[in-house]
Amino acid sequence: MQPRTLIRNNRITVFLSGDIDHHTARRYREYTDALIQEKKPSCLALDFSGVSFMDSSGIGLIMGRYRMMLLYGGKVRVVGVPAQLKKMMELSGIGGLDVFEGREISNENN
Amino acid sequence: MQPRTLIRNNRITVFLSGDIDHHTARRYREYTDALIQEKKPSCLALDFSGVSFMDSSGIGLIMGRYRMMLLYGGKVRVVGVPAQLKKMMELSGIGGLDVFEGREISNENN
Amino acid sequence: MFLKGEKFQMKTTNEMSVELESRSVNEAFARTAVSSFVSQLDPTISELNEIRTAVSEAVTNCVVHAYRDKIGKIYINVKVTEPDTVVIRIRDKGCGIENIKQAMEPLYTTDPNGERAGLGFAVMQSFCDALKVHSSLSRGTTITLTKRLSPRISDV
Amino acid sequence: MFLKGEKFQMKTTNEMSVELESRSVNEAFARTAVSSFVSQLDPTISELNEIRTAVSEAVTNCVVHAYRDKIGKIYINVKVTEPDTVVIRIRDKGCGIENIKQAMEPLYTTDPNGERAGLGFAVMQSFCDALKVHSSLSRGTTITLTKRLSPRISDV
Ligand SMILES: Nc1ncnc2c1ncn2[C@@H]1O[C@H](COP(=O)(O)OP(=O)(O)O)[C@@H](O)[C@H]1O
Ligand SMILES: Nc1ncnc2c1ncn2[C@@H]1O[C@H](COP(=O)(O)OP(=O)(O)O)[C@@H](O)[C@H]1O
Repeated sequence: MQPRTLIRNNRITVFLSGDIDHHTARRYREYTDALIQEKKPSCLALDFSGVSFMDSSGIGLIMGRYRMMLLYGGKVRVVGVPAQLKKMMELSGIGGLDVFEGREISNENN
Repeated sequence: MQPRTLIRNNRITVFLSGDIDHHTARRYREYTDALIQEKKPSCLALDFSGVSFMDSSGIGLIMGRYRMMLLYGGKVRVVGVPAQLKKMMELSGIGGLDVFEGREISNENN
Repeated sequence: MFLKGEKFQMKTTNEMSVELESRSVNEAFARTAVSSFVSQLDPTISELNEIRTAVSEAVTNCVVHAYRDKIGKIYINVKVTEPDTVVIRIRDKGCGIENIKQAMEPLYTTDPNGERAGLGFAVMQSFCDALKVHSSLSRGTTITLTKRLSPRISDV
Repeated sequence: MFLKGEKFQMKTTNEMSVELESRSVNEAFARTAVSSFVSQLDPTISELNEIRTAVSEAVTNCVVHAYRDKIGKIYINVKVTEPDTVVIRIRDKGCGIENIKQAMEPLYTTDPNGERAGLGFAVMQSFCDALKVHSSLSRGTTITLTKRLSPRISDV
């Protein structure tokens, strides 16, 4: 079973779901990297709206794709972050990579 | 927190919910027995529609209340049995006590 | 999920053990722990419910019968083997069972309060494919439950 | 739930231990087992999520770092004390950590594939009230996480 994926123009959106940990991240990584290599999109969007749990492996997943997309001259977008993942996203400092679209991670609940 | 309870004429309905095991059955038993002793109803209905899990402690709960209601000249009714509890109810043989109202336990899915 | 080659890699036996105290609050924990571990074999909801129920019976027997009003240890071991085998061992160091044959008869119970239905063994037997009972007086009891899961449509 | 006197009876420490293999499929099992056991203290959803996350980090470290590509045993012990204290110990017999201070620095990782974020310890620290790391080279590592739950409105 492959994760739901949306390919539009030069943007690929991969919808993550369930628990993201070291075990499940590997599958997303392999799937996403094959897709990047094949399609060479200018933007890879990772949609976290279906994610119920995530540990720092999810951050590693984002950072790894970020580095890979840099190689191809593209960028990464992190969208649909659910409330329960905000603490993890903030702690990680990946906001500094400018991967959040619009007000994905606001400081409202700090 | 007390279980939802409906008292109408001579019939008391206690709504069980969540998991029924040896640990939680004790609380239902003590609550129900106090109620029987206070109200002396002619019928005690146990509604299982909110029960997600039940082991044989649930059967013990029914049989214990059955014996107690016999003492008071009343009867016990078991209602709202969810699909996942049917196997347990059938295996127990409590159908022989005539506690099921109408077609609560049918043989459809045997 | 969506990785080729994964199936081969998974064809191993995975094993875990839990040690818990014979408190009634732990009955729910025991069945959750076992069913969470078994989930990796992708059982159906009703298979998982049967496993949960059988475990609940065996663990409750340790709480109610083996240790009665004392707190003792309950040892659970679960082995899952791809694609479909689950073996669960539940062990106590309690009073033991004098007459196993009699104990296994449906409706037989030594509970003096009339709150046990005497159906624990009957449920384990009917919800699993095999049930083994090993017991020695004042040394303890070991229950071994074996459950074979039905073939599932794999989505790789 | 709805029983008076229950609170007093529950004011004890309850304890459990799990032993599992360092397979990545067990990471989910480990956090479910711990969070299911901790549930008896009636934590909030977000407290439970924090505990689950910290456990996931510590267990993943055993899988990824302590045993690398070998399968070893991971030992988890959880103690809950009414009304609000959770102590979780996660132990491996793997390679050990050479420089604990450095290992605990955010973003520091020895992972050669660049897939680890180097945030495991940072997460454990920020999601728990106390973190203790004990390690000796080629003998193993023990992580102790302590979490105090916020006072809840009891409904008795
Ligand atoms: N682990 C155990 N240790 C000691 N005695 C046990 C154990 N399990 C079962 N028994 C004995 O076997 C009897 C039948 O068990 P079971 O069929 O589970 O019914 P129940 O638990 O309702 O009594 C019990 O009443 C008890 O005397
Ligand atoms: N249980 C362990 N056994 C051996 N080394 C460990 C263990 N846990 C952590 N480490 C070391 O500490 C480093 C930092 O750990 P951590 O903060 O969790 O980040 P990450 O897991 O992303 O590398 C790891 O890269 C590893 O070198």
